[in-house]
Amino acid sequence: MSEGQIDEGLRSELQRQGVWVTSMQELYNWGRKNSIWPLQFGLACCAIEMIATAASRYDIARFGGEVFRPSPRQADLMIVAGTVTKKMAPQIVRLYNQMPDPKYVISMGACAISGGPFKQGYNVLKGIDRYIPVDVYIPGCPPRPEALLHAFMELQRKIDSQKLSGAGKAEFLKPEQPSEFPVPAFGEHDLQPPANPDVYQPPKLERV
Amino acid sequence: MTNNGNDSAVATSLREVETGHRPVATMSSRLDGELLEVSMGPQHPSTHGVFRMNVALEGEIVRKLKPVFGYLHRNHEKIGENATYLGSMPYTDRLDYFCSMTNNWAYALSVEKLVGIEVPERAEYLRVILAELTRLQNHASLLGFLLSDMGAWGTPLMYAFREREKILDLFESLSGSRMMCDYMRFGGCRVDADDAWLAGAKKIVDRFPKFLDEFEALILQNEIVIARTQNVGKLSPELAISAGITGPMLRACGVNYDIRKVDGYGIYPRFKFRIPLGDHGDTYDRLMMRALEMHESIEILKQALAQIQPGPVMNPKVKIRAFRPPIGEAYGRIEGPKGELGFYLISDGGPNPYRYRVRPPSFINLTVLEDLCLGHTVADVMVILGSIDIVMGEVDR
Amino acid sequence: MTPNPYLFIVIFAGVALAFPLLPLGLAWLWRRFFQPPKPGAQKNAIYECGVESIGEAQIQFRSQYYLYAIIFLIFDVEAIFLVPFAVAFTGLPIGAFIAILVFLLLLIEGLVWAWGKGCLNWGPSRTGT
Amino acid sequence: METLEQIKNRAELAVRGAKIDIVANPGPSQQSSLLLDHEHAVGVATFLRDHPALSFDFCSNVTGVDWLDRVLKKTAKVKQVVDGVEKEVDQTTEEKIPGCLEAVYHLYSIKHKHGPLIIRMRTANRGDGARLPSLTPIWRSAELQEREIFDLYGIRFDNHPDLRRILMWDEFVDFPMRKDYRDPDDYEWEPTPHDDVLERAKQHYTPRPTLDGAENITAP
Repeated sequence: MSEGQIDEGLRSELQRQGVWVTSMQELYNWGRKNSIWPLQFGLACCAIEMIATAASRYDIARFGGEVFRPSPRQADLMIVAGTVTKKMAPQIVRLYNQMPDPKYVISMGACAISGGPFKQGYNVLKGIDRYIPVDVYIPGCPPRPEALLHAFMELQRKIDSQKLSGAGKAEFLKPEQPSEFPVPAFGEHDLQPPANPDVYQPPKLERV
Repeated sequence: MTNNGNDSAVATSLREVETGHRPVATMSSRLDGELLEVSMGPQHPSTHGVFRMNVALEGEIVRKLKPVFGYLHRNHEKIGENATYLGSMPYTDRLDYFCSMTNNWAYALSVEKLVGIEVPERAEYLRVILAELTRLQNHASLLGFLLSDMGAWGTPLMYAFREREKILDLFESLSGSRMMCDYMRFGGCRVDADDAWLAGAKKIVDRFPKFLDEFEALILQNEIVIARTQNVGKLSPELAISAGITGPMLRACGVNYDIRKVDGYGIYPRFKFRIPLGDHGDTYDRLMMRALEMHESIEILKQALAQIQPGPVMNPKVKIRAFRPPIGEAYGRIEGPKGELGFYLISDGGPNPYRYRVRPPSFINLTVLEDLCLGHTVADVMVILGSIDIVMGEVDR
Repeated sequence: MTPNPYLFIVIFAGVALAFPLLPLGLAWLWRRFFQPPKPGAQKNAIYECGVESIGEAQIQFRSQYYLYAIIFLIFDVEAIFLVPFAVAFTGLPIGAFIAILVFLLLLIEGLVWAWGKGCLNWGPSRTGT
Repeated sequence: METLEQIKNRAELAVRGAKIDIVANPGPSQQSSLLLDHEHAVGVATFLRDHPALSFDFCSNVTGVDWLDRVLKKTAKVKQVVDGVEKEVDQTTEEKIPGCLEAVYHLYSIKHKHGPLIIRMRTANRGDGARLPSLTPIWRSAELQEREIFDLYGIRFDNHPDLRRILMWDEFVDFPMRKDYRDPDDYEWEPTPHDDVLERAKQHYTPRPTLDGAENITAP
């Protein structure tokens, strides 16, 4: 039983006598998980599916995520919905930097994951995880609203498992985690640098 | 914070572009004050996607407005030239991602003109039905977005998207995907619509006027809407024609030019429908154009659903595998919900087009954005942009 | 023993002070124990729709707004003067009523003049190009 | 709408010295076009717009086309004396056709509602001579589209009100829509690299270590 974990047996025993036990970390994660404020930020077709998810039929409000904040200062989830072009990449990284710290990124749609159908485009960035760390990927072009809701639940599970202290504590709480990621500059032929080395490590493959 | 001039961010600031080297402050040194330069940038709640405007404001009045494009330039034409003719069909869904059916039809029409293919009767009827359904859901969504630009955050959008979901169900049951239908082929359609689908479409079309009346009662007589849109962003017919404006925005200035009537492509001449025309060319007229065109689309749908006969859906003579058009070029165009959507193809006899060009209506309708916005307040700029109805996938291609 | 009449003011001031300070204190404790502050140049830069903000914000803006603010200030202060009158209105003789009327009419006359001069129109300035 | 020849003759009459020739369109769409020369292009365009019978007041589509340098091989039957014997020999002549950049305008008339008239202008060469007169003063709709042609093809339009890059960022130097454009080596891990992506990917993959003879075992 790692430090800070409540013994389940004891908890259910107490619950039978009407005593509820929780810990600071569970309360903190429970509060954050059920009220994620996404950044109002649509790039392309996936943004329309995101709006359809926020509309009445698929209703993201059931998961507490319907408050779309236009300004990054008040948002704590960035849904990169659509094709990330090289002209837009510096803006996305700057927005990600300007978000307050417990922040998460959902990379929605094949374009945001790896360039998708527009991979051969000269102005298309092959995936946003070249510059910023991504928490949940949703494949699909565009992914159905149910897929976005599934990603939302996946993110909530991830938030739930984040620790407040101790060795495995959450990334954003560690002092050495960089507070911001370098914004790429516009070069003559391509973005300078084409990828952020400490975020994007493609698997090493031997191939002739 | 010192003025760090033109940083690595995108367009040069307005001062260099507009006034050459004269700093703006001395230009209006009277009591009026300097111009504040604001970028209503790529990430903005109501620019319908990643569209940026460099606005020079005097207080709240717009003095200069330079649109900046290219944030969603996905190189659609370069990929089109490296892919086969049929390979580009799914890419046309992602051009104007609200109206994938009309994009498919425009591309199929221009390839059919390039090669000279006949389209069977039932396929033509299905194309008209699907195009008008697309127009309905596009105009409904536009009214919803325009209202939320005006400040009615979300509520009208919920009404509009509720109707849009019903129409998307029809598309999904027919073509397999809600938004990216990839349904039409050169010389017909991919799959036939069975009677259950047609009955479902008829039910939706019969119930649509009730929603339309409710929606119009909600917004069109609303005095806030009238106050915010009447004689805001007036466009004169001469400037509209010269600037190549097409679609509801052109007809709002009173110019009678609808490609369904002018070219008479497909089987539109068989249907009786009217073309609504505005007379002031301001934002309220553009709003009314969309509402009235929805009524006309319902008329067309009723007639088409009544007249459709069983028959083949695909022209058998068209090869799918080794499809090589003869050498030549062709420009085909249709009346999309946003304006004249055209495809210009040059073929050199090979499997993929030598030149693949999309004529994007919303990109060219933005030519007059600065002329409409000068002298208005910042809040009106958003309403004017909303009434032009742009979709960034088509603007930046 | 009836409580001292001013006791409720003390409680009121205490609560009014504690109410904002409590969350601020909690935030400070959180910052010290759990989350180290990590300011950054990009993070603290001005947010302008994802683009580095060009141009300067503190510029010489139109004089219309300054006049607007002054007029608002005048009528705000006027409201403060009306409050004691409104509270004790029933017990006052006719003279006080006349006095407050003169006070009101003077200010309304100022408002009419300002409105006539066009200080209140927020829209496009007539003098502007 | 009158036929292309009539329009050509009218235009040549109206604009002194305009050299217009017809570019035939072999395809079934029968949309042939007029090729204008640089000096008189603006004059002819103004004539097409202002003439009451034509009145092409709506310039719908403006686009660029990139024609590469082509080498045309022609084989001709030539009589040649081969070691004293008169014989028919087919001789292949190589004819180099210099490439050019082209701007194509599709004109419509909203007044008379008649169909597309296509006019084209070709640049001298694909290098620094890529200059064309801009038709924006005549049709305002050409403004953004000519900027896009400049951005993607590199045709500089003279007296265009505001010729800047429109789709790519300002610091971008080359013209991506040209046929000979090589996009940057955007190395990325591709599970199944093929043809040119494979060559470029090879520079980034570490070479395969020499195996202990296992590589020549073939499937049974």
